[in-house]
Amino acid sequence: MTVVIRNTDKELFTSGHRGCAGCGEMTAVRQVLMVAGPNTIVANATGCLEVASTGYPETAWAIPWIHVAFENAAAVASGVEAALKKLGKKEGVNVLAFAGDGGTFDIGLQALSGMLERGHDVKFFTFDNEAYMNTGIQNHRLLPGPSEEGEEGP
Amino acid sequence: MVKIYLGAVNPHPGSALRYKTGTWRTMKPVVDEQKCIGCWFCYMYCPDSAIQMVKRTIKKEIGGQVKEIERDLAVINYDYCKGCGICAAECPVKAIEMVYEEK
Amino acid sequence: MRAGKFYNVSSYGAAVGAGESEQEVMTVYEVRFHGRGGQGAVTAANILAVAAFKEGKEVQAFPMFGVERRGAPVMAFTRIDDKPIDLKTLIYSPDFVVVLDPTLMDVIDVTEGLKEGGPVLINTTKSPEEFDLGSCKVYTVDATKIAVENGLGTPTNPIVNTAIIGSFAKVSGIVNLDSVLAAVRELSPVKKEENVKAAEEAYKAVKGM
Amino acid sequence: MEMKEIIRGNMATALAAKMARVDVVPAFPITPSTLFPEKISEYIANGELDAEMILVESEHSAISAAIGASAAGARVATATASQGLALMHEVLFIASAMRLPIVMAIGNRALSGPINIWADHSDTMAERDTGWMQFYAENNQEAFDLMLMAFRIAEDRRVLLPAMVGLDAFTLTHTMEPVDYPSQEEVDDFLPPYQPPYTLDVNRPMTFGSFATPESYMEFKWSHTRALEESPPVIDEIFEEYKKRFGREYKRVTGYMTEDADVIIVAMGSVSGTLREAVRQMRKDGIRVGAVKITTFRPFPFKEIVELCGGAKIVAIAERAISPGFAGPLFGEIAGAFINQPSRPLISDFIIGLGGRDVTLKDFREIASTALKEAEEGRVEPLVKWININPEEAPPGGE
Repeated sequence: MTVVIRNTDKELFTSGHRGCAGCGEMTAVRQVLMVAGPNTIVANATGCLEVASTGYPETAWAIPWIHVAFENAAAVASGVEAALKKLGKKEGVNVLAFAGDGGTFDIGLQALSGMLERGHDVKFFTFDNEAYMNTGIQNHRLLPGPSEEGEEGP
Repeated sequence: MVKIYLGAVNPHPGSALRYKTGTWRTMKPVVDEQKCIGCWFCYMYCPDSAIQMVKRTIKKEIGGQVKEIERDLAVINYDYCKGCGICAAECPVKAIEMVYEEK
Repeated sequence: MRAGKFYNVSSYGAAVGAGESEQEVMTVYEVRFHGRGGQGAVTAANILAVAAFKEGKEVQAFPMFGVERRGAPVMAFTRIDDKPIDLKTLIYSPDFVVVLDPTLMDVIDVTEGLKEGGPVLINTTKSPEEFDLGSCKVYTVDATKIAVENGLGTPTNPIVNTAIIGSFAKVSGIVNLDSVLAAVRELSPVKKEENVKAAEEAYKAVKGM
Repeated sequence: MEMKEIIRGNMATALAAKMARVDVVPAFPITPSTLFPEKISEYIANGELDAEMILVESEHSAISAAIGASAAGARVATATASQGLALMHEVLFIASAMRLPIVMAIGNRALSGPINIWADHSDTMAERDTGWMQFYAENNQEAFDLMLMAFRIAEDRRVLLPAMVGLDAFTLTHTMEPVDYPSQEEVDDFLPPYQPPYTLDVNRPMTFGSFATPESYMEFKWSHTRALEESPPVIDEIFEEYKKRFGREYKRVTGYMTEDADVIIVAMGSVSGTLREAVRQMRKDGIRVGAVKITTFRPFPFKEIVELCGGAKIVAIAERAISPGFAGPLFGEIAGAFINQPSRPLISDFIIGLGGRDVTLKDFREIASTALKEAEEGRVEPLVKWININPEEAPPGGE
């Protein structure tokens, strides 16, 4: 006799998302949410993760999740955290922000700097795959040297 | 017809489950139940949450005696498995094999 | 020109042409303040507005919307009327001009647009006779001395607005001293009583009456 | 119990936000709106307001944080102007598409270049297609009232859209005027706490800001657009309730001496009062002129404009913005309002007061006389006339 102890429908980041087969970012998100647990709100930057996980009318997120734009995940998370504090709902709730390396260090650096300086209780996760993956593997500022432009993205 | 919610909110958490990504696959992982030691590595690494862990009872010879012991087993959910092969690569006892499947 | 009696001309001279609409009694009274950034010309305009408001008048006070920094010539305006003020234009032909810093008079024509024979109140040690401003009626007060004596600002940077607005009440008769003093008390962030005293002293010290 | 104080326009909007008991204010300073966040932080420091202020590092982050806070269920207000509003541009669409009732005071100011800090409507006109409601105040009293009503309208379940309240740079933001305001109890009675339909709640997880493919994007856009289209009766209802409670009347568009007018001048914002004074003066000279003030630019009052202006020989639009290569943006809307009418007045466009150039009674006289001449000739040529500029000093094209 077998007993199912962990089923796919208990995941906080579920199956059925449209990430590439073998995508490391999806594994990372799953693992972060395993630790963070269900009392978690995620602010997500524009990128592969957002595109692949929330194509309407489906969503792979089983926790509250918000996406606004590419460069502002840190600012959106700041607003969420401040509102929870004011409304007395912050206790026991994690506010996380997810972004790629572009959404963190290039276009997203300013918002991140502000969020860190203000000292919000937000945990910011960067998935560093060393390129702009969503648009087709272009160069970005964290690369140690110049790279060749990739082919056109989807 | 698409049901439209106010503010483009999607109030159905985890509704991606109705999108079966198993059709994306060209090779599928097959778990050798005899070899699987229930270590959960494949479960942790699967990008698609497509591995279920189940409990089972197996008979095993320990110190000359056959005993019934509990051991976890990885079961692939082929509805969602995209066939990326990470589970097979990460399995420490090579209990998962990637095989071509005819659709 | 005393309390309740306002100029009987359009104050929008630049816009309509003075005297064009004589048949209508315009009740609006417009004041222009000249100062240097940091002297408190804007606050003077505000104090006057608050004082007139206390007497039941409709008011509007605004700075000349510039980007001037401390020391630069600045202007501020107050508009007072018996009826709601619709106008949102700048003031081109004031009924009264207040000069917070006499050195400005070498730089700009403070009487520009001032109605014929209109009053000019100047913060100076000089007497009115020492100024030649054509047909304009000149009044003077040593507001700097009064401000310094009352410890307002610093000797190098005295804040003269509360003093000179006391003199304005005396010369114009548009607002009562009591309303001015109440407004000064309300708008002074610090040294309220010193500011009130300065306004009272300047009310009495004005020359040219 | 009504109270009255002499305050600047920025203070009027900050006071309204305080009395609305805003929960979160993310803000970044910009002339001429800086006094708004200053007053809010003062209210918080004094204990007069219990709110979270987020001192963001840009306007882009201000509106982004506003979205996060609003989605989490907070009542949110902020303020900006000009370049700050332009920097928010991409995010403004998202706030409205997410149907978040954020209220934002705008110190209407010219856009660079050259850089200029004075009154001009180019900043909000450039955001007309973002799906926000837009209200324009004529004076500080209107700035207070519209700001307060904006929360109530924005949060109405039949609307649920963000709103901008425009007040002209300096002419209102920095001008002291008497403002009547109700007691806190009266405001609380008028504006109950915000009850969001959906929030970021761990007990009821939802996804905000989904990725929409061609299969659903158009339906979302349609739904959002309908919310704006169907908001006018709700706005009218709330304006009416406000009048009953506080005695001040608001209309989406207001006519003045329009009934028998040959020429009607249409304007928005702080020049509206000067325009009324000009109309009174011109009437004394026997010129049959009327005025129309637009308070809600979005949703645009097409029907009401036609009703008010339909009888005139010519409609002269006096606007503080220009869409280079076309005309003023207001011209397009008003021409659109009349396009399917069986008979319609001539429509003539005048550009006034860009970058804070003072708009005087004389300017309105010139507009009226030019328009009347056009009506007499039966043609509007050229379509766009710039008022009170010196063309010799502004050569078109290269040197």
